Amino acid sequence: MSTIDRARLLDIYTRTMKVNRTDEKFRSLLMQGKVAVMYYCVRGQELVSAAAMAALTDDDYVVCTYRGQGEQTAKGIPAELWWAECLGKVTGTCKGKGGTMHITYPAKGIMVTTGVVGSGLPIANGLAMASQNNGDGKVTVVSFGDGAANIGAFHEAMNMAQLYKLPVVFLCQNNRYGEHTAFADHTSSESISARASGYGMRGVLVDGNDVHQVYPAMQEAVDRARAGEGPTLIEAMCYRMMGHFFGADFSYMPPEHLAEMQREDPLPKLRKVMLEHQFSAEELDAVVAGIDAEIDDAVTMALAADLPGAEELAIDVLEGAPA
Amino acid sequence: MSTIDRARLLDIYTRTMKVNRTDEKFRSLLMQGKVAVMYYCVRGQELVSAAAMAALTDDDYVVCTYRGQGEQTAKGIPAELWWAECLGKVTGTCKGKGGTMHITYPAKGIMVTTGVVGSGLPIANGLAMASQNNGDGKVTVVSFGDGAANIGAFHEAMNMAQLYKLPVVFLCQNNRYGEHTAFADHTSSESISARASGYGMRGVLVDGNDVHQVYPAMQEAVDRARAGEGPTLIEAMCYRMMGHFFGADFSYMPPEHLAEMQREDPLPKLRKVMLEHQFSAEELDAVVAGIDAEIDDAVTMALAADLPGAEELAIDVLEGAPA
Amino acid sequence: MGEITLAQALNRAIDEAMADDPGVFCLGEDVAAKQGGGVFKITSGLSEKYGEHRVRATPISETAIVGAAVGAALAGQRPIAEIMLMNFVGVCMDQIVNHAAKLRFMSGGQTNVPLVIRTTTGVGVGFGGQHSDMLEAWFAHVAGLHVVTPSNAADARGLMRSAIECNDPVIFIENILCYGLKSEDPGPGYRVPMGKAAVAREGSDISLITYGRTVLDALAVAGELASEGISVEVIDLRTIAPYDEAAVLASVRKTGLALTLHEAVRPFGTGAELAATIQEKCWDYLKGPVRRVGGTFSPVPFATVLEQAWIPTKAQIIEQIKAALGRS
Amino acid sequence: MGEITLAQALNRAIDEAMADDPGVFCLGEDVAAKQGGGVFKITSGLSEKYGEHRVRATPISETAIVGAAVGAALAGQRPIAEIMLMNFVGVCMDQIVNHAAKLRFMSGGQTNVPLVIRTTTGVGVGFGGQHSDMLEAWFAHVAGLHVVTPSNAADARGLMRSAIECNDPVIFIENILCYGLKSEDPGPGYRVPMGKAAVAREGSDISLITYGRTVLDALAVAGELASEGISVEVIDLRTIAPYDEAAVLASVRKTGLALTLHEAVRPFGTGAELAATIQEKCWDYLKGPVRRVGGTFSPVPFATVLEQAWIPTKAQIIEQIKAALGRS
Ligand SMILES: Cc1ncc(C[n+]2csc(CCOP(=O)(O)OP(=O)(O)O)c2C)c(N)n1
Ligand SMILES: Cc1ncc(C[n+]2csc(CCOP(=O)(O)OP(=O)(O)O)c2C)c(N)n1
Ligand SMILES: [Mg+2]
Ligand SMILES: [Mg+2]
Repeated sequence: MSTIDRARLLDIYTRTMKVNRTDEKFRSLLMQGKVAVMYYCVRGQELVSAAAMAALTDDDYVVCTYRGQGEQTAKGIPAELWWAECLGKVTGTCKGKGGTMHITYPAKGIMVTTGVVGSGLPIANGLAMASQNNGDGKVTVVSFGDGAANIGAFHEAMNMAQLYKLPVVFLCQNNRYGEHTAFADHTSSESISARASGYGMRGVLVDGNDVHQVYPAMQEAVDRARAGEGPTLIEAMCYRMMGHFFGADFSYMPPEHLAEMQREDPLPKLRKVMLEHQFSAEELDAVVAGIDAEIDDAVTMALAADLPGAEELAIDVLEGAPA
Repeated sequence: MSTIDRARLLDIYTRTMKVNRTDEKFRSLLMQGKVAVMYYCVRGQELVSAAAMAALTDDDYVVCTYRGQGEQTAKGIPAELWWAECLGKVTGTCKGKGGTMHITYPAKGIMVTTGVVGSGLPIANGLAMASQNNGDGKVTVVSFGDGAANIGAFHEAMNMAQLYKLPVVFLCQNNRYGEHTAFADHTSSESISARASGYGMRGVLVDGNDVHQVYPAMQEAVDRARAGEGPTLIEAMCYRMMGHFFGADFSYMPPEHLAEMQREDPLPKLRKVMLEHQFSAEELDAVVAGIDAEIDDAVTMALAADLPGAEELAIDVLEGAPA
Repeated sequence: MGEITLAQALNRAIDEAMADDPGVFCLGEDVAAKQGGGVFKITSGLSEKYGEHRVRATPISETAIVGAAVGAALAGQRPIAEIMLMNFVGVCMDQIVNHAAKLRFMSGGQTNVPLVIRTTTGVGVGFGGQHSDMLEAWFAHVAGLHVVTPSNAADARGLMRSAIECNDPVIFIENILCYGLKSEDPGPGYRVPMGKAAVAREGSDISLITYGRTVLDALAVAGELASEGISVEVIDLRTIAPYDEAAVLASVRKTGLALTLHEAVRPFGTGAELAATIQEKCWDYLKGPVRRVGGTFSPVPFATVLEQAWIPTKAQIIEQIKAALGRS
Repeated sequence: MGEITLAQALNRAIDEAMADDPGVFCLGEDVAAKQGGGVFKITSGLSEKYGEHRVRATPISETAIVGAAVGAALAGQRPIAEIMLMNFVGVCMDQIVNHAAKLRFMSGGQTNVPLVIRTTTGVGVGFGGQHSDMLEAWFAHVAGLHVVTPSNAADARGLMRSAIECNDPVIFIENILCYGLKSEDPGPGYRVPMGKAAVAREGSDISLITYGRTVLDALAVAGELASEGISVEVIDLRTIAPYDEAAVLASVRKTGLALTLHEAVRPFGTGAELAATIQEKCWDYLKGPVRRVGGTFSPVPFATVLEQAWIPTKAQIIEQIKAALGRS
């Protein structure tokens, strides 16, 4: 088993819990009817995002999806900007114009959040191509789902990335479902990572609920990319413990699958690892308490913030002032 | 080495030479300026098409590309209809409206000839899906190039075909170039057939210049498809001995590659096989002479045939008479 | 028969067509029973009834979905392919435009593509920039396609049957916000012919030409203005392309004024074609220029307040009508 | 400076931009030296000069090509992506429309996409149904894009420089039949501003508004009709969207009549938007309806005789002008 130093473990734990507490908060606000927006829950996938982002610097690029809260939070978008965006406020990262499916925050490398399945992969290649052209040493990580691995964009991007040896990491969060369709009903191969060899690419399969698998795999892929050794496809197996989006039908989930995901929940597992590494329960709880306080502040600010004015419709369509 | 019975060998030889003589004739007409149309030469790939089509019945479906003369001729489109179409005559298969890149002839199962790289594969799945739904026992073969294996449609079609176990054969004619770009400069993997495993599909790599490899592989794939055992990806290695289309630049071809393709020319190889199988030179020459006579007649008829009238622009756009 | 929602109307029309013709089948993401019958439940109950071969849940592979539908249609079947949201046509326009629309012509009539592509969209759901576009103008600009959209449940039922029976490809556009609209059920076997507009409300002062969800706005506005003595004729195109030019021209020749209305962005939208044709063919009848109302020329914004500002409003429609009538 | 062809003009403009700005790079199928410098040779000589990293020959993967260009543009580079023929946008509209066009807006202005997508097309080459379409109307209907097309070599040189310097995505449409057109070389550093039309020929009786290859037809017709005493003003839009409305309206206000002309099919084409806007904004100046000439509403046929019949002819243009002037 790999060793992750304690500082890094705490870092990953903190990021993981930020993602989780943000998710819990969002669901509670939605449940109470305090907000009414599209939100794609990340319960069950927190660790994958957190450990992956922990392997990056602030300058590295990330492309994610509608289910990108994990990457966005773990990469460090300030909570108040993130919440304001999700609530459609002018103080949000995108002035309320992007919303939950289109969070962007270049200051922390969150370059694109796309709502179109698979479309992030070719764009990630482009970010990586710019880094290769520039020699700026950045690595690009693109996160996507198992369902996305069946769309053409995935294929084209994999081939091109390997051909040019781009500094990019393809992070497939295989939560075993694409919307309502189970993995075996949408994918003809046994795994997504098995496809890597068809591109001459390195493919790695990890248990996304095990920090000792996700983080080292990610770190190695990032190191290789940065060293000019080309792309890696990482498939992190995980579970989507909620419906496709908040409020969506979940009735199609087989009971065995539900039981399985409860057993494999990454959060108790991570807590166990932390305790094994001599973090005390009090320490860990304090981390969470701090996060909760931060989130509460951010939500309070976001709720109180101004809405964008109608003039925003004409701004940012093309450069320059509207006619 | 597989054994192919003499009757089948003669059949394949005849189809091969039909393809070749049609190609030679087309180039000679173009060279002399007797016709001036886009034509994608098939010199070097005749055997692949011929052997593949020999494994099908008249009712089986074929989807091919702009470089589809081989499949079209070998599947049995009557020469006079084919030539008339290529010359833009109203007596052509498509009344001159489709042309060289869009030959269709359902009577012999040529369902689509597409000019868009890779687009034939998903359509082939649909034909095969209809057969699966109907239980009509037909098999669909789709022919495409090495370059086409890098476009999204390839990937989506492969996954879907395997998922549904469709009766389809994916025939990649790997002529080592996609337009002006060499295989290694457009594909990151060592072969196209290696990608099959990423879809849980059977993948087969054959020397497209060896009848003893192409025909049995094709026959087996067709048999399996017909038996409900699902799709196969066959990669037939071959050479494109001419420019991308008639008159196109060919200067980028490395001299070693040119030498290699001369050495591997499928026609002398096939003739050798025929002679080994006790066909006499006279017999073989007589086959070719018969083909030439048929082609000459067809060309004469096509040259003399009528052009379509302008009213054709309004016909076949939608069903029914134009308003 | 009682009332049905537009969603139910679609479901019943597909159900009947599948019962009548074994060549009709559905394919798309999440459409079968195992997936809960589709994200918007339009195909709910059908795989149970007709089997998984006739209601195929697919991978997220729109090119493969439409391509497979094209191929099956070429082989004589009548596939109904679902593209979950309209923006995703961006990944499969090639199959629709270069193939489905052209194969009849390019084959000289030897083949045809009896295919329905169902898709939905809508502004006002909070889906943001990549899930809300109305792209009907793209399809209308392509020879070889029919483009239809219902504004009520009865039409949905009748148009869907006609679309499935059409021997050419039909882009069938649904609006998420309309799924719950109720009509008296026109019953099994009901058909609304392709290419025929409906006079949704008769009037004499101005022709308001629209389709889909904005028919509701048009009718509401017509009702409001009636009390001010303004008589608005509302034309529901139902088929956007090729549209019922005769019905449009007849209405405008009667009223002498026209306003086009759609949710899609105004520039280069379908309203432009209508306006251009009307002014050309009704020149001598027109009392003033044809006016157009459409969505704001920007991506659809996320924030509700912006999204609502983006949508063509009743106030805008009223303003244009009054301006046309010189009553502003 | 001597004459240059339109193809050379593009090559020189790109060459200069690459020399001036290390962030400019090209990608597309067959574009590098090893492939002979591109199928139409527009990028010929550039990889030799700037290296293969800046002139990347790609796989046949249009989604990956445009996607990579979008990503590189987000990172501050200025990619010039080539889509070999316009019909192939069918496989990558998603990247263009859902991403390139929208990312500035959806990010609230935090990012932008300074990207040029070069593509070519043209009717009259015998390429048939899947290689000849003119789809500019699709792009014009999308907020967040510029759409330009040159009708002569000098404009090609100047427009390409401006497109590369533009901080938003530009769809740069070339016409295969125009690559050989010659102009006096306007020299290095020449710019034609985006969004500005040109009066290609002054006239007083009717405004003929067009762009791209049909500017040549328009000028030829104007020349012919001059001898019959008809004075045609030819407007070359150069930028199709957002177009120079002021220039169009000024011309029509002067002449009182307008005809739009493009190769793209007429229904729901760009001419519709022009006609709709002109009749709305020049109502009091118009002596008759705005007329439109466009390609036949069918797929482009293969047979030369049909293809020529498909293309808008000079005879049709003349007929429409005379009809407008009551001289038919
Ligand atoms: C091209 C495209 N097709 C369909 C959709 C609708 N859709 C949104 S999310 C989704 C499921 C994606 O599954 P997966 O890639 O596994 O990601 P997950 O949601 O599980 O994180 C679908 C079908 C889409 N957004 N884009
Ligand atoms: C989507 C698409 N992109 C680009 C082209 C232009 N094009 C036509 S043929 C071709 C090369 C195809 O190579 P390959 O698949 O190997 O087939 P081959 O021509 O060698 O038979 C290209 C790039 C096209 N027709 N369609
Ligand atoms: Mg998933
Ligand atoms: Mg090839």
